[in-house]
Amino acid sequence: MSGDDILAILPLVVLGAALSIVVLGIALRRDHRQAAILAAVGLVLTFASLWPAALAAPRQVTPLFAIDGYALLLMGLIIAESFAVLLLAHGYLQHLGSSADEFYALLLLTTLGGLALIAGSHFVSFFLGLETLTIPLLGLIAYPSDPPLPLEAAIKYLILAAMSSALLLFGMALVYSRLGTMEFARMAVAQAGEGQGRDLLWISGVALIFSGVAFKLSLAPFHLWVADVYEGAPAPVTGFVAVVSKSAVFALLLRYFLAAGVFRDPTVDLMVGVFAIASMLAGNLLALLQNNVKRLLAYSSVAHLGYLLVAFLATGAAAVEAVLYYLTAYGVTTLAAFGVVTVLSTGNGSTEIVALEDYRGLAWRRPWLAGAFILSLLSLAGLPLTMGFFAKIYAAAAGIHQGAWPLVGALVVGSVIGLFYYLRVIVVICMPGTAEIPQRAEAGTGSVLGLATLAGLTGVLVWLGVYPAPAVGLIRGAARVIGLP
Amino acid sequence: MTLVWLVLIPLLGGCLAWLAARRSPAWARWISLVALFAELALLLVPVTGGHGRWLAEVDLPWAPPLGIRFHLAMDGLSFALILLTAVLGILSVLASWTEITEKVGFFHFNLLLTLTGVVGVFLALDLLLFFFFWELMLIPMYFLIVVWGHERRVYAAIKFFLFTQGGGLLLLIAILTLSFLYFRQSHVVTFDYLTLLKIHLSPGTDTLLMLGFFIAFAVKLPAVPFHTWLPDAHTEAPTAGSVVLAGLLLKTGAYGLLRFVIPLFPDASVHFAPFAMGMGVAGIIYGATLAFAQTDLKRLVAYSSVSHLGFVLLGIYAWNGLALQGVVMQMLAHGLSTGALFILVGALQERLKTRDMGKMGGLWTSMPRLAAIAMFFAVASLGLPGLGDFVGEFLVLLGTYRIAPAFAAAAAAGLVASALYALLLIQRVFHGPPSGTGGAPPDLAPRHLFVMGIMMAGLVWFGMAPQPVFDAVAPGLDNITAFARIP
Amino acid sequence: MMAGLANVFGILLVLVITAALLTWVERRLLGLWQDRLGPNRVGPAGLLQVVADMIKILFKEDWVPPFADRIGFILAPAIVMAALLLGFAAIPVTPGIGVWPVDGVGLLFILAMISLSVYSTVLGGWASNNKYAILGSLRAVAQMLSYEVFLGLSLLGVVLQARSFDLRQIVAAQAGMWFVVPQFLGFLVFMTAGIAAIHRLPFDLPEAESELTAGFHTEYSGMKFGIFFIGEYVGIVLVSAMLATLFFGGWLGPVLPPLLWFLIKTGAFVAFFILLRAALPRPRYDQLMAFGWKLLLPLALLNLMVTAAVLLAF
Amino acid sequence: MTVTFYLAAVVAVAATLQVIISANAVHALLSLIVSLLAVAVVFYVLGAPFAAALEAIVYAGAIMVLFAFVVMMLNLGADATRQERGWLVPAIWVGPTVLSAVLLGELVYLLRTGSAPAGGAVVSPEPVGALLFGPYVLAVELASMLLLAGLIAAFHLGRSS
Repeated sequence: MSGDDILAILPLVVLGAALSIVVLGIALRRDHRQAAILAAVGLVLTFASLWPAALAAPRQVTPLFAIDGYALLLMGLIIAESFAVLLLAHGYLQHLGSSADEFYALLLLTTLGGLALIAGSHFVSFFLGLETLTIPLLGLIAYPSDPPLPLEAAIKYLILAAMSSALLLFGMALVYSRLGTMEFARMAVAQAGEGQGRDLLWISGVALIFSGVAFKLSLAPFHLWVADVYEGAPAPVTGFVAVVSKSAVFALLLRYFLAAGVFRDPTVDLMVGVFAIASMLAGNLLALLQNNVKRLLAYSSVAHLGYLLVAFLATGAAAVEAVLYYLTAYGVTTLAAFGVVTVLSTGNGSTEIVALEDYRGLAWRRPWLAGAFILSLLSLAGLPLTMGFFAKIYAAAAGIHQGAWPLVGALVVGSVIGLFYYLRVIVVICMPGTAEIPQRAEAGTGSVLGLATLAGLTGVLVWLGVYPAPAVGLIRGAARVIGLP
Repeated sequence: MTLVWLVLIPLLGGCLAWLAARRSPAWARWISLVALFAELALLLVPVTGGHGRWLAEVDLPWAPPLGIRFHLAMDGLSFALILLTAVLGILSVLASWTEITEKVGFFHFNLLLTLTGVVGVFLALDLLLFFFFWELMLIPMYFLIVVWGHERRVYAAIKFFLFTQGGGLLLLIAILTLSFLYFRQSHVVTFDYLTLLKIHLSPGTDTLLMLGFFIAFAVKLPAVPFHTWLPDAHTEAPTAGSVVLAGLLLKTGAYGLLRFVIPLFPDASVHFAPFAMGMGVAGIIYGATLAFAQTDLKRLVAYSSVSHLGFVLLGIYAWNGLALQGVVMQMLAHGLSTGALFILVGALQERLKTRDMGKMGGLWTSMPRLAAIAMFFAVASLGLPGLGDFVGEFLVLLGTYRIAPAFAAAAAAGLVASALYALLLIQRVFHGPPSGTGGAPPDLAPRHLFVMGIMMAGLVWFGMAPQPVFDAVAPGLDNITAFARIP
Repeated sequence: MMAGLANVFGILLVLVITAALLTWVERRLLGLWQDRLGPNRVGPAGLLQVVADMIKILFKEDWVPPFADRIGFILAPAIVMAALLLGFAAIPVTPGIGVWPVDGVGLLFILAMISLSVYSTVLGGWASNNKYAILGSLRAVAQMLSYEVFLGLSLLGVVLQARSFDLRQIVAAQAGMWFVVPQFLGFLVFMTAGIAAIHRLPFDLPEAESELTAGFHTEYSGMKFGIFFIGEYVGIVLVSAMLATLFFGGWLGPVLPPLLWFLIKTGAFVAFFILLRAALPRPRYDQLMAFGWKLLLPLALLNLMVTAAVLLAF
Repeated sequence: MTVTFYLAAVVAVAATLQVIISANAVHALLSLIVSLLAVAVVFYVLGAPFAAALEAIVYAGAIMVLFAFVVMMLNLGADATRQERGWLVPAIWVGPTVLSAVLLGELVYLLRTGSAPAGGAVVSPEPVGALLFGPYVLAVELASMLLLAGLIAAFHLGRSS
């Protein structure tokens, strides 16, 4: 490990150090505010450390981590997203009653796992990063343990996470047995020849790995956990599960597919395509049936990951660009949506405002909140003035570039179905409220920090939706320096 | 930069109106009115900055890495349609002056945002920018229907949105594919209309892409199999919403066909023309027939729109100078006459609390002014010579007759049917014994009279001296026909 | 082949007989220290007492309580015997005597066997379906898991110095100096943890008669109990042998033959353990845990750190 | 050695099967321990005695003991056994079994055509350590973070309930 190596992995180091400080702080004094401030400062410093790291990039640090523009950009993204979750959660936790300071330690740990995943270029970092991402999430999901719902959600998540880990490990073992290496780059070398090492064993391995990851990404048909977990987890954590964990896992999946040369195989492409279509259709159709906002968003996220897979399949720099933009847009949008749920539920004790009926007439009681929610829903639907618009263009363009017409068709059909339920929510928000229901939704006052975060997220949502050039420029730059074979 | 302001004024006006409504609803009304007058004024000052075919043009980078540019340009066609937009915008603000009493600020915000989208659609020359504005119109329109609409507004709004958005996604796919094909030919990522005109497409692809565009526009127009959202949306929307829908949103479909479908895919369009014209004729007859069968006033007017827009479709695909001039005239005149009818129906509904013709009758005595004006617009709509609609429909028929006499003949039959429903409307609502709806509702207020006066003047002008309009539009149409490379 | 078999059976035989004899030795020694006689009637100096006990135990009815879990109940004593005897396989008695070096990880093998032996306690207690028994089992689990940690950790200093997990190499590395000198801390920790791991007095909380009426083996009788009983002595011998091998140079020594040196060292530790039983009271359960986690673990870590630092420095 | 390998492998598979179909939780656990020990033997035969020893010490000797501890604390009686037995209806196990069988068949087929598992060079603990704290030191650090995460999560959940 040379100095440059340390410099390159500085974000990981800084976050690890921040984490230790938070834990030590908790050990010395149990104080919610102190832990929150320490964690926030830690995240800011980690974000700042991306610049020094960029000086050393692109660089392979041990066989485990590849620090390049792609990794740094995504790291920045998920650090920012974690920061937003932290701010949103702060107010939410204050009203929760039970001790809240471990939350921040767990949040930083999950983020660390995410960073490791994003930079991972080796099966070992793949697996360890994934687990470091998952385990603290369990704690976060079950955080308010007095009502049974979070605990149930956490147990479901635990069991499925274990299942997916098993699939993943078995898949890795098969691939390793075929190629004799666990480094992505060397796998590509081992397969350099035409059809070299691409036998049934290898395909089984890749399929198992992909299935394991599909659990985490809640791709259909591995999406069964998603609604329950989303519903059970506290709202800011749900945002985190939906955004940070999925972004990081997706980032790694893309790197694996690109760097290890998994693309360019018709069987694999077919498999991913089938997953994509299934997710788009299943997610959207199931979302139609929901009367709970969190469950609805859960199924909509299934569909969105299907769209992401369409972008994913574009291969090469185009895929990187499309995926990065989509992840950014999806992240900002989803966080804004869950931010609204969080703000509404803040100060409401342990019951959250999630029933669709609670939102009736929100536009007239809390116009700004409703505006933010409507904008985020429009963004999820991919309508203009929001980031989702360009994200959908990217996904569709990626599908067209590879001439995958079934995928494009599913994207269109899915989007139209999607519109229907997003509009349903919007309609409810815009309806005049009845007398008795508003009382519950009125209770959520939100914290100043939460509201400010929400405002910031919505601002970004609109700004990059109207003028996407800065984000696109940044992403294009990152995609160029990914340093792939 | 004038063009940028054309887009920005309604947008800023809308935001301002929304914010100002906190103080007093009147502020919102006045601000939107002022904004739209400013828009009108901006149009009427001589536009400069254009070169070549365009009256004005602005071309700024928007999302450079994606090849999307903020490219706006105005020719005679756009000019005429934006003028219509501004006028109808003013009229709808006036029409909803007393009708809308709740959430006034948000209403005007949505109204002006819709107009922003419409203006943008008429100006955009970058395909993705066009799509952006195309989608932008929908959301506020959706809100207009869903918040201030009538009984079945949710159903109508969602239906409207799904239909148009479904078409919109096809459009998006087609645009992206087109750009991608161009990229394969020239290795340039662009969505620029003028550049994409140069693309060479194989016949099969050609037709598929054309269909993608066509369906999106045909839904909006609406051409017959795709029209089912329209009666619902028009019926349930508030008056201003109906006016904007019928007067402007439908025109964007026609504009899209004129501007994009035929120039971009001339060969496919030639092959497709008979089908499209068939759809047009079907729309004319079908719309007229159904209008005849309605008891709901607003539905009647809505179906009459289907019928009138059939002429537009017919004329566009006839694709000769005469027919196209007729199309433009029809679009303008229909905007005024149908808009006026919707305002009148709105006024009636405001007074009688019903749109059911069965419950009306004999209103001539209680509301002579309203009745007289309604009579005027009804006959305008049935195509009385001397008024704008007649010019438009007649020119379309003449133009079509040159190409396809059979279609022209069938369309003319539809024209007869339109006389039936228009007169039926007058007869049922205003003649006959008064039905006891209790009390004598007040007649039209001066504000309404002013609005109606403007529209009547416009229609008479279009009918009596259409030549200035043709002169203004002609270069734009030449423009399009030149692009289209069709003999 | 024959030599190998002789090795195996020889060691097994000696070990089991020794373990059996130890019952006598213990009672005699306890008697000595407690100023009484101990068993002295059967045979010369009571030596045949062992035989008498065995006859009694063997002829008792082989009884499985009807409420017990049959499989677990029978398996439990077998496990402890098998695990500890297997552990002995890796002990190098002399350069020529010894069963199996386990590919250079003999030390780990023994540790593994010791840690597996916990199942006998756990299973025995659970299968008995008796509240005292299960309490004993719970104690056993917590105690053995805790102490296993430092049991391994305390040996890492030795491993670092010898640069091997192979017991023969560890013995060879002590040619110059016994490891008890540089690794005195490790020795102390290991010895304590070793006693706890085979739950020998004073750390016999899983089977504390006074509190739990014999704990996990309350329901056992006859030969099954006998195996538990003998198993404990095998454990003592094993830990003593490990102590001798790891810290006191195993078979190394002047003048006397290696075998004798080994036996002397091991025997001394066995006697020491018996002395501990006679001398020390049983601690309270929480004291036991606190002592382990708060004192022994830091000590073991400190030992490891210092050893590593010294080795790196020189 | 090959014989030992296959023997251990068969034991591992059979024991794991027993884990799944055994209705009594403790019996299932015992089978799991057997399975882990068999895997340790497999490791040993393949030339990884260090991994084998760790498998026995850490998994069989420590983690499974904790499992046993918890299961014993719960003290599941005959009721639980009956309940579990109710879960094992064919509708539950046929699907996964078929899938696993397919995978197994595929593997066997491929391994027959490909290279057979052979005992490579014996890997002693030293190179393992050198690798772990050389190129893979970051993995070790990450694993420590993972453990910390488990610790904090368990602490929080355990305390509040």
